[in-house]
Amino acid sequence: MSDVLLQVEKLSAGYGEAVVLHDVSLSLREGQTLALLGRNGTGKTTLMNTLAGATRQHGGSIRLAGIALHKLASHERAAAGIGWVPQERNIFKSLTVDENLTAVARPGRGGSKHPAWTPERVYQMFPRLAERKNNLGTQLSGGEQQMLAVGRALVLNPRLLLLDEPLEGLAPIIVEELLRAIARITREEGLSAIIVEQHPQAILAISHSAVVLDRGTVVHSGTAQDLRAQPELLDKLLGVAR
Amino acid sequence: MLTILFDGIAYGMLLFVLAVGLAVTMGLMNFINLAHGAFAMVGGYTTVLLMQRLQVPFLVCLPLAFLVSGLLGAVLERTLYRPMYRRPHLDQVLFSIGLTFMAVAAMDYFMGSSQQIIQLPAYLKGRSEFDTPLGLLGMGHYRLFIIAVCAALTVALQFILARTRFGSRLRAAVDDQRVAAGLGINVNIVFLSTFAVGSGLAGLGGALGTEVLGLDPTFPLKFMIYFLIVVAVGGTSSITGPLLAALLLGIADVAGKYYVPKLGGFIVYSLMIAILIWRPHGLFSRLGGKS
Amino acid sequence: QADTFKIGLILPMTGQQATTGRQIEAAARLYMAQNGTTVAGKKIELIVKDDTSLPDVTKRLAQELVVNDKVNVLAGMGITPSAMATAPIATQSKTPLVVMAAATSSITQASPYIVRTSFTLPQASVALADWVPKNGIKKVVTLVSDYGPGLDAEKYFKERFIFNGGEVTESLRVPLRNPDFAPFLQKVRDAKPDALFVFVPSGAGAAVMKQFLERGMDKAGIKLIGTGDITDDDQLNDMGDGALGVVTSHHYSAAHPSAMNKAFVEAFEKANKGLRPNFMAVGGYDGMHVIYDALKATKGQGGGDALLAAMKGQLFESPRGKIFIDAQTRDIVQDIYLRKVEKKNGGLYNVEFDVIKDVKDPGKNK
Amino acid sequence: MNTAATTSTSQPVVLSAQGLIKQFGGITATNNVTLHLRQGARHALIGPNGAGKTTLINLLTGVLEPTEGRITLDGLDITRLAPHQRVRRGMVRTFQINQLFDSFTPLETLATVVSQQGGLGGKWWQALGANRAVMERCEQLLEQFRLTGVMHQKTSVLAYGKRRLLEIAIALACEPRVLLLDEPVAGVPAGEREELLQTVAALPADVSVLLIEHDMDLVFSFATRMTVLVNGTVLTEGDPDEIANDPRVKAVYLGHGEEASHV
Amino acid sequence: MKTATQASAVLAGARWRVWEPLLWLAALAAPLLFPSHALIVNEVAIVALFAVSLDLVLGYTGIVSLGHAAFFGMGAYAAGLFAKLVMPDPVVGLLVAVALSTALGALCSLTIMRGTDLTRLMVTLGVALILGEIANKYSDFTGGADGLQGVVMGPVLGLFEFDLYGRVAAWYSIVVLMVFFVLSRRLVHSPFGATLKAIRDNRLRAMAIGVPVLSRLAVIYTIAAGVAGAAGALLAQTSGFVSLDVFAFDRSADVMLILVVGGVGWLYGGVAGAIVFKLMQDWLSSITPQYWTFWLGLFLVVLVLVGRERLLRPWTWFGASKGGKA
Ligand SMILES: Nc1ncnc2c1ncn2[C@@H]1O[C@H](COP(=O)(O)OP(=O)(O)OP(=O)(O)O)[C@@H](O)[C@H]1O
Ligand SMILES: Nc1ncnc2c1ncn2[C@@H]1O[C@H](COP(=O)(O)OP(=O)(O)OP(=O)(O)O)[C@@H](O)[C@H]1O
Ligand SMILES: [Mg+2]
Ligand SMILES: [Mg+2]
Repeated sequence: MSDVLLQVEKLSAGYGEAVVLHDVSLSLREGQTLALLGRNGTGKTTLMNTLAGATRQHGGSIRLAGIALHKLASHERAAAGIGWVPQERNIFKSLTVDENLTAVARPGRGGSKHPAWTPERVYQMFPRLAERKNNLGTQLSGGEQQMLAVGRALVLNPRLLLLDEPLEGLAPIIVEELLRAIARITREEGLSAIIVEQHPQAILAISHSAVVLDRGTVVHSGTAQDLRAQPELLDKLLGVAR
Repeated sequence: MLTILFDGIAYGMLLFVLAVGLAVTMGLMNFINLAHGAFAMVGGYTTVLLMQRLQVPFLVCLPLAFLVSGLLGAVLERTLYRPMYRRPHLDQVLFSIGLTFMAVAAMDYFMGSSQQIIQLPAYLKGRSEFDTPLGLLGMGHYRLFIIAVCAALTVALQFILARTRFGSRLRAAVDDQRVAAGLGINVNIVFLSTFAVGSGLAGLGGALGTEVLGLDPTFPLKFMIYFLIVVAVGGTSSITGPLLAALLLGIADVAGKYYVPKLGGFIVYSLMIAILIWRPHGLFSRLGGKS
Repeated sequence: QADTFKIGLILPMTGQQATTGRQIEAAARLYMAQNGTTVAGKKIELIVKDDTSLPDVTKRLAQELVVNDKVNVLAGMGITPSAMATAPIATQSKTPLVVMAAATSSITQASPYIVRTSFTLPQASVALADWVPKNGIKKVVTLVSDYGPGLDAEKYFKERFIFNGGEVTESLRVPLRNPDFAPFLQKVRDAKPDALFVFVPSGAGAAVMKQFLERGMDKAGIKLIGTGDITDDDQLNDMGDGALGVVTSHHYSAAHPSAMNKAFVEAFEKANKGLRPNFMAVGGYDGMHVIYDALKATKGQGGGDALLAAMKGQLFESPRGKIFIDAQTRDIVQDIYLRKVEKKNGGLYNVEFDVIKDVKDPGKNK
Repeated sequence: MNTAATTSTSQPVVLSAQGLIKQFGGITATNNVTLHLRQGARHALIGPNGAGKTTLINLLTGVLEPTEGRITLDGLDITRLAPHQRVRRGMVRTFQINQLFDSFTPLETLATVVSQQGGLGGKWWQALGANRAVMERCEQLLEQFRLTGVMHQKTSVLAYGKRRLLEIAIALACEPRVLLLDEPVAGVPAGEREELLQTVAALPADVSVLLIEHDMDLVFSFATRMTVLVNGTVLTEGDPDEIANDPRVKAVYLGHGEEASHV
Repeated sequence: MKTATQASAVLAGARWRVWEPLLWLAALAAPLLFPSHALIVNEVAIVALFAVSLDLVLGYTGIVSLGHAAFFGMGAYAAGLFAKLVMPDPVVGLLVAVALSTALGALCSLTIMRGTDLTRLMVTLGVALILGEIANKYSDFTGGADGLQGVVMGPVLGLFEFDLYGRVAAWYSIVVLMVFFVLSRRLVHSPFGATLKAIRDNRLRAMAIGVPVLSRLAVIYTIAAGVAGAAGALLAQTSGFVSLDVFAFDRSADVMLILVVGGVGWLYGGVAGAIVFKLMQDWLSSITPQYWTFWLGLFLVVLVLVGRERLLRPWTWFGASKGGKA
């Protein structure tokens, strides 16, 4: 039933002259979640940024539902269906919470059975943000910024969510809720997601597949269940302690 | 004295039209463009040339002045200004002052250093007087015209910035270009159009101001202080701030010179300092934001 | 080296006073073109410097011209402070300094080596103060720029006008850099005098004129009078018909009806893309004349003192009429004309209709 | 890991907030908070996002001025004291978001801090590096935080982890008696978190520490006392066991506990 | 132990490099080597001192000031009036001028405590303009718009008379520049100076390590005012003349340009900027007295576009320009 949504082939990218990613390939089906794991500095963020068009791409291809994403400028990728939550959140600091959402919002895509994501829907999901609607970006607590970053990606009504450490700085109970919400959105609304996390167990539980990066290359790729069932393998891939 | 109030308002509004473009580039784009006056000068000279050489009617010259300056702004934005956005403010100052110097000398070379004078059409020249309960109100038609243009502009700008998403998209792009682009905002277009409109407004201001303020190649340097005052006092985060600041300064300047002519420039500067010490972020800045 | 004669011409060539510099430089070059560059066996060399109207720069340039270029004569001086700052250099180095523009009365007292070929504001304003009461104007408000020349104009006009039985109801001073004259003019309007006497630096004159008209002051029966700065020949044409009928007093008009002036204006316009010479130009032109004559008189032999001596007392025909360098004050003595703006050959001109002969600088009588 | 002296209620109160209220426009970020930090405490402050934890620290350190309430340090009222004067009295903090001197190297940064701390900050006639004691202290700090290798690099180009370490090193260089840590390990790789907190735990026993953190593994291994803040008010205070089992805390903050230790 | 000594060696940026004394010797020799250019040397030295003063507040502390001419002008008028009314000795006059402008700086430092860059820019500008107006109004005392005349200076130290060639003037200014430069140099390399830079980089953090931010700002602003006053005094004394333009906006703006051209946050930046800017201005305006501003403007634009460092290293112009953007 579900088609391949994202097809990444032999992707290499980096910053300036430095190449960080080498020949990365992966694919993701519609309505599924991919856990992107790896030690520190292995290129997870770089991969996410590359999908969003914020790095310098040296080779390879990215296709989203048949569209050659790698040929599009950064701002055109959002229209093509990418919703990005950058690692440092990057809330627009001179906009209010509401403006942060409305400035980037896009109408939902036609044909979807589910209600489109609007600022109102985001406020329902994070009531905290509704209370802080008129605060400027800088006047939010760390966790509130994280919620806003997620909400801001959702109102783009993307087909693919890129979540870069979305749980950092969130209270445990919100972490739980957010994970549940992501699982629900992908399951019910056919959204796909790539999630980067420091705590693999938390996201493997809600993911379908998993990719592990090391030094900019894919060193493991399989189903999330398999990986979750093999703690020793996980340890080996991710090294230290976990 | 109503006439004085009227003159002050007209003068303030003229300052506003001249400075509002700067409020846009400086406040919204966070770019210190001291060459703003140069665009105003281009607008002024466009009008002078069109009227003197081609006998174009004044009212037609105004939009043309806007277009010429705006176009020039767009071209310069693409070619020179763009790499400057990410530079430190001091580099921006140096760069834009350099451009101003060049513009001043170039204008001098092509147009000569003397004051340019335009002849307004007859219907803008006169003056109407009314007897009101509060005394005689004399309104110069041209000043009335300035007020009308300025009011229309304010409404239009306010609409664009508040009612459309353009304002917030622009600020988003300024805050973080990379992420704004990643979230679907076409940063280049946003900057280009903003800069062009800012320059165009300067050009319009220059065209309107030629009659009242005079026009010679030193215009950009002579009036730089006034632009800065309006923007600093008004704050840079809205359109109404600079408008009110310009009105306040215009009225204070005119009334001060009328009632206490001996104090000359004191009034404006002291008022400015007092306001800035009292409200360091400008009179009407957005609340909060400690920086 | 020995057979060149150097003239160091320091002028504001950029900035707000740039027109002054341009007119004078053009006039000086015209004079040289007309009269040859070799005088008394010496080749004349003109060194032009831009002081951007900063007196300390003027002074440094003068000093450099004297010690490095070994100029024989210093000349130029766009504004009063520049002349004042340079005066000690002239004295110290015994170099004659020919002031071609700056018009505050006291300048010639700052150094015994200063000779002036422009004019002084007291000259122009006193002449006007003599004419005005005879023509039905009894109540006057004065409006001047708040700096040396302006204060001179105000003082001497007022004194003489009151002496002649007139009444000055108010004296307004506007800041030198003043973009909008509205409040001052409104004050004048409310005072309802017979006439408004104005002195502002040329350039600002047009603005005053326009706002004067815009305010309907002519219709309210107020006449505009002033020194010639407000109807500067340089800009008169652009001021439009509103300027018609304005009466001013000055020492020079491009429309001065003399053969010499016609030739001067024609040659000047030809050499400068149609630019009309104004009173600054004539100051530069005559300044060169004074220098040339002094050089001839000393046969190219004398130093600064000899040149100075030869400058004193010169009497010659200038485009403005006969002029005379008073040997005692080293200041210019000249005819002051009363002029009215009129249309002539399709352009606006200050047409002279009365003259007061041989006006000495009244500032020196004290 | 509870090597630090266990603080009992018998220890004197060093820092206390009494009835602190902070309003931003219509929002009450801190609502009548009373909190006592005892000498040698290892005290954790937890609570949902936007509960007002950071705001509380900003109030205590003087970055923000309270709308109402009193703050005392060693019994002295410091409510209106300027931030730098509180630092002089030994109250030091770290920031949730790094606040560093970007044009300095780590060495310069620490030398500046140590000199200022040593009362040399107003001296203008001797060079920054001239004081021997200062330099030795810097060297010691650099080694302790493993920054020796990058001590001559400009701070702005350091990797995030190093910047975070420097942030904490600065606080320790101030020789705190009271240390306020705002999510010190945020952004630090999971494996290095504990190590970092150990440096803090190893501070002299009479130094009091207030820690804000969302990583419950760390909080429970570090704290001997905890305060829970919700919507700007104190929900409860107690020792870790009490807090962990408090149903109200579970409901508003900890959740179902699975996440509290997702190892 | 070893790292400590090594580290202190690095931090002793205060130590004089070999080229520095040579540079100053060259400066002192300049009036002799180029006797015909002593006057411009004098002017460069004065402007350099002014720029060094601005660097203390702008470069080292991050206070944007567009009104630095206030103190320059104060020093100039103080020195001018002192020579005219009290005594003609230059050194005493210089000290008096420094004292008065320092006092003015202390007073004005109250206005710069609050606000953003833009507001500070305007407040400082306003102060300078108001002082200019005051000097204009009290024209009986200051000579008003005609300038202060009759300033006759005595010989420096009772020995060296100011000459027409400007040699004594140049030496006098260079020596004063040197004295203030050395003092400023000490200051910026000291712990005090480090806390200033800390404030510039991150005010919040500076407070959080115990730096009394406001008093530091006030102190350095006051010191800088004194140094600017010294520069103004030099101008008044070596030119024997003061006019209102010492307070003008253009003067504040020029010194800012000069400093930025040379590079902020580096004391030699002010000196280098003064040399480059003044010589270039002098050279260009002697070639084309009418249009030199165009070329100067072009220079500034190119300087910024190409970059200060790269402009000085032409060999990097080609090749490396690719891979710039990320
Ligand atoms: N802007 C940049 N310029 C140059 N190199 C960079 C930049 N950002 C990251 N790198 C380098 O790229 C490599 C990969 O970094 P990346 O941020 O993608 O890692 P990560 O897996 O996301 O790590 P983390 O878990 O810490 O977030 C690192 O070696 C890093 O130093
Ligand atoms: N300057 C401000 N203006 C208005 N509201 C503010 C301001 N600063 C903070 N707030 C609000 O006050 C509340 C408390 O914020 P605070 O940063 O203290 O939360 P926190 O407990 O630290 O949360 P987190 O765990 O997410 O960091 C938040 O809801 C925030 O939106
Ligand atoms: Mg990452
Ligand atoms: Mg927080």
